[in-house]
Amino acid sequence: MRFLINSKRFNVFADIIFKPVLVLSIVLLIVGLIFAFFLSPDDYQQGSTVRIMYVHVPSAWLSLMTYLIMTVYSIIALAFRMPFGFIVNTAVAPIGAIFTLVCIISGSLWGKPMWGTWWVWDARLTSVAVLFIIYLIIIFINISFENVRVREKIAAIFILVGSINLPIIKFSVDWWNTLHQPATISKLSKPSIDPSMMTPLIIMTIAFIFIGITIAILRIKTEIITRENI
Amino acid sequence: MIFLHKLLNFYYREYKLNLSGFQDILTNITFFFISIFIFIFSIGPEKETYSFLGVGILWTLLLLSSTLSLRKFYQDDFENGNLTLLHLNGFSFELIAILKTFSHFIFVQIPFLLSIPLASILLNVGNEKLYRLTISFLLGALILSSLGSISSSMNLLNKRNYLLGSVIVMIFSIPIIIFSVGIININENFNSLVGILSGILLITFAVNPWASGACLKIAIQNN
Amino acid sequence: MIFLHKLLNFYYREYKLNLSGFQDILTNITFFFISIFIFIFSIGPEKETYSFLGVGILWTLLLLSSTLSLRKFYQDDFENGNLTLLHLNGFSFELIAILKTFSHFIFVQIPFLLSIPLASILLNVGNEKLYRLTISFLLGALILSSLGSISSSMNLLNKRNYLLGSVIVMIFSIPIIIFSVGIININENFNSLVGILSGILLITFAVNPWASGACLKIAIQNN
Amino acid sequence: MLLAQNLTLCRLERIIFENISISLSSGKIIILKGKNGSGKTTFLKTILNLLEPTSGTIYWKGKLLSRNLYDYYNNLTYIADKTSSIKQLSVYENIKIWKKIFSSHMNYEKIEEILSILNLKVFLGARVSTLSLGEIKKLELLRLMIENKKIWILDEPFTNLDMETINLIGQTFEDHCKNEGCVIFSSHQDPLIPVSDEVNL
Amino acid sequence: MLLAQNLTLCRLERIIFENISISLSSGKIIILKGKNGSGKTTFLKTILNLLEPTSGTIYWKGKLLSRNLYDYYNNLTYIADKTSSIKQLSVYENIKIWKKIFSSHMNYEKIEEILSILNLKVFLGARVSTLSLGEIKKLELLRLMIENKKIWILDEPFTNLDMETINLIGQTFEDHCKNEGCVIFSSHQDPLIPVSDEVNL
Ligand code: HEM
Ligand SMILES: Nc1ncnc2c1ncn2[C@@H]1O[C@H](COP(=O)(O)OP(=O)(O)OP(=O)(O)O)[C@@H](O)[C@H]1O
Ligand SMILES: Nc1ncnc2c1ncn2[C@@H]1O[C@H](COP(=O)(O)OP(=O)(O)OP(=O)(O)O)[C@@H](O)[C@H]1O
Ligand SMILES: [Mg+2]
Ligand SMILES: [Mg+2]
Repeated sequence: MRFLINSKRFNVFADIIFKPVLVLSIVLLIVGLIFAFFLSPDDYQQGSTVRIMYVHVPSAWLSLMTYLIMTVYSIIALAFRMPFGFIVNTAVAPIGAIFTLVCIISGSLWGKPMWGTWWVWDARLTSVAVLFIIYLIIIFINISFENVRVREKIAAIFILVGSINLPIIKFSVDWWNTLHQPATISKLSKPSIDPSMMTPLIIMTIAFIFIGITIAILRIKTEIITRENI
Repeated sequence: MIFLHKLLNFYYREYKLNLSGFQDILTNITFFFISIFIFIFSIGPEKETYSFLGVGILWTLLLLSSTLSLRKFYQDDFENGNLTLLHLNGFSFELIAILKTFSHFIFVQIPFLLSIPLASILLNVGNEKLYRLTISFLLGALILSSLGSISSSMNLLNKRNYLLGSVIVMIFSIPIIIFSVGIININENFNSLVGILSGILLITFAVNPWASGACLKIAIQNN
Repeated sequence: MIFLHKLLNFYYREYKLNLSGFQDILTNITFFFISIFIFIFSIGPEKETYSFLGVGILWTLLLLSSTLSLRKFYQDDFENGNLTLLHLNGFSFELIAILKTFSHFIFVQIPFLLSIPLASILLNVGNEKLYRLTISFLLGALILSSLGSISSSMNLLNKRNYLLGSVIVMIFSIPIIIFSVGIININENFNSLVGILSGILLITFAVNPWASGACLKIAIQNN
Repeated sequence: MLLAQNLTLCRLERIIFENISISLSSGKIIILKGKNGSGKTTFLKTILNLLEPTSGTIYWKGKLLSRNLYDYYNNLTYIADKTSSIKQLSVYENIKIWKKIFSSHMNYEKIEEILSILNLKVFLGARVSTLSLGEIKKLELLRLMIENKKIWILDEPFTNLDMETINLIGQTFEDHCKNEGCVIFSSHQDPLIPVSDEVNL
Repeated sequence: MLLAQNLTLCRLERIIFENISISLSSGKIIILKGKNGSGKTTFLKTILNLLEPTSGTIYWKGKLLSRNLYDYYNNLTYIADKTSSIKQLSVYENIKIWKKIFSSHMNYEKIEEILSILNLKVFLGARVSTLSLGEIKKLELLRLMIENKKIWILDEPFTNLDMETINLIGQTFEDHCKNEGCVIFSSHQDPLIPVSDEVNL
């Protein structure tokens, strides 16, 4: 598992797995889309808009997961002085931002038919919007500071402080009585969720994960190279 | 042709000074959205209020953002001698004032204007209002830029008290804001608002090169 | 004793830099009130709304106005070499950070705090709320000054994107604003608010000298 | 071409300089000498029409300067005592801005050549604020070449420069004079380069 | 007192200076010579502990500099290449601030005396930004007197000054050395004043 914390090992490992991962992500995405659009039923309540879920939920999960990864790497990098953590953070932030953006956009598209409005200021939506802005700030920090050594530390500390937002997002629906998703949540949490909806959701989630990994590998490798040249 | 060329070159310079790339525009826009967030967090999330408050919040932010950037208007170029340099290269003070005003509009106000559609979704400002809001903002932002030019060139004469300029801008913009917000919310008389705003705009446009130019000239003499 | 003397001298300098007279304090306060007026005008004259919205508006203005002054925090002293001068005269970077933070509090925030009673009359904030508002502002303003110190010392390392510092401060102040406004309006749990705010204050106080000091040091090295 | 007659300037009731006349024509290098505070910078600003003289007149090509300002400005380069390059941008970006603002036709090969003579080529991508003071001054003097005008008006061009660069610049002045140009500059030291005329303030 | 051994400093992989040693003891005037960009300013900042040398060590009174920093800073005055007076305040206000910050015991009569030697007394109430560059530099050098420390570290103290003032300052350096003080300064020209040691960068 050394490849997770060491850039040389990572490079070796990444070269091995890159092609399979790329292929897998394409295949899974196609399969998932086919399932989502053709092989899953309309919801009896929501009609065909329920299909937005197959984009919305995976991207939401991944936006959180990406941030979690960044938090872990920040701790590793700061506490154990492992610069690879900074590299991962720099590389992965835009990916997380894009997932968050996809989550917000798909959520809004879903919200218009469901709630009759694009946006409301309930706890979950607001905290996700804050997450998006935090991602943006991390990216700005990475772009606009000149001194690499300084900026990666600033970014890592910022990530750590910003991670307070994660539990807020995750549990906002439980803690506060919010508009977000009363219907589907109870539906999904039923032990007997309709497998015809569960399967595409899972496939899409795995596809999203693999897409994320593909981009991450590319970005981490370029980041390693640019740092070697400084 | 040569004149046009000169203008383009001026704006190339302004672009380099104001934005080191797309990320700066994004930071600007982010700043606006966070400000909106702050309002929402501090005022509370009741959505019905916003369809009414939204217009006011957006106006206040427009005002604050143009005040925020007033210091950069002429100050930097004045202090490092670039204003003199431009003048010696055939840009009269009046022309500099006009160009700088538009540059403020383009590089400070436009990013804000661009984010209005999205902001009005967030603030639940309805579609009909959005149209009127945009038009009046376009005019209002130009007015604010002209006022900003006048007051920040005045600030060059007055080395200590940099806030004075901002205060002048704000005092002058109070009537404009009252008019605009009122009429946009009331849903009537929109054409008369456009008329009034255009009138004010024309006046400030006429006064600006003359007033700012004079201030710039005196400032350079006394430096 | 010598140390105290040194502190007093530092603040003499800050005083000279920030306010060369009473007139500047006045300008500062005017600025604040004009913002409030603009708010009132832009939202409309419904009095009942304000007694509830007032707290939020005041908090937002406090935040925005302290963001407004962030650029002046270290920038000028850094650029003309006075930061180095102070350091070479026995002010460690950490000490400079602490002193500057308080100086921001004294010369930028205090004028606002002084004007709160009047502002709360304008905004129809009740008397009982006023007391709680003032206490929480005192703490909140100190927190904002510390955050401002951190982010504007960070901005010295970042030559281009000057808004980034403000954006960072604003993001961090969101939770503070939510807590404060919420609890002040709800009328309960005021002691717990004071507790939370004091906790945050202590944390930022502990982090500030360390973080700002490191940034100042690196900034001077790279200059 | 440029003729200043009996210029006097008072500031806050204080006479800064009195009855100074100069005549600048092509091929001439004039040095303006004087102690600190004797009014060199003020004088240069006066003949640039940035300040109004209390008395005296300035002519450009036989006409009153203020009547012929546009043509005059088209023909001169002014290098002030403070440098005007923008500190937060890179050397290259500054040069590009200058090229645009001054509508210069000089191509980049030529500029790079000059930069390498001035030992500045390695700094093309560096932010100006990381250069040494002398390097910033040299960059500023590059404007003489980029603008490529006839009259050079320089305020203390040699501060912060080492002897090698000063000689190089003296050389440049002479070349410029051979090409029908003319130079007026101020200095509080002995002229370190050959000049044709000396005005004492 | 101050001993720097084999200092080397690299910046962005570029060696700015290499293996420079100096030893500063009371009564010495050291000049640091070098062309533009040879690293004079950087060297001075290094011995001020503002920059960390890539290799080499600095001792102050026999101890490692970083161990004894407070005492060191208590004994030195640094005049940078850029002036540090606050432009929007008056000369008098600046002096007052300096007096306070440096806890100086020099009384105002003495200061006015020095100011009148420097021809600055009439400007006591003037805003610094209206002074000429040379006058601003002279004002800056006044700090040597106000701070009244043992070690003077000066970065290009003579730029913008006329010969008269330069000689005056040379005289001041010598007086200072007679009083057990010592001076190190940088310059890209020949030393215009007598020095006891020369370091070439
Ligand atoms: C812009 C608006 C929206 C945003 C920012 C948003 C955000 C999120 C986030 C962050 C999650 C993941 C939470 C977790 O992992 O516990 C999530 C899950 C979910 N969202 Fe949304 N959402 C939005 C709109 C909607 C709408 C309109 C619906 C449907 C009516 C919806 C339905 C769901 C469902 C079903 C889940 C999965 C719940 C779970 O398994 O925990 N969302 N959303
Ligand atoms: N912050 C920095 N980052 C990178 N390079 C720098 C930085 N500061 C200075 N340099 C480079 O270091 C070299 C030495 O600079 P320094 O200012 O010490 O020169 P100097 O001898 O004082 O020159 P001058 O006589 O022109 O003042 C220069 O080439 C400069 O470009
Ligand atoms: N804006 C101003 N207002 C009032 N007095 C001024 C102003 N600018 C300059 N002066 C005064 O005019 C005198 C001449 O200044 P000037 O800058 O021309 O001197 P200089 O010959 O260039 O000196 P140096 O060699 O130091 O550059 C100085 O005594 C200065 O104090
Ligand atoms: Mg001068
Ligand atoms: Mg130097």
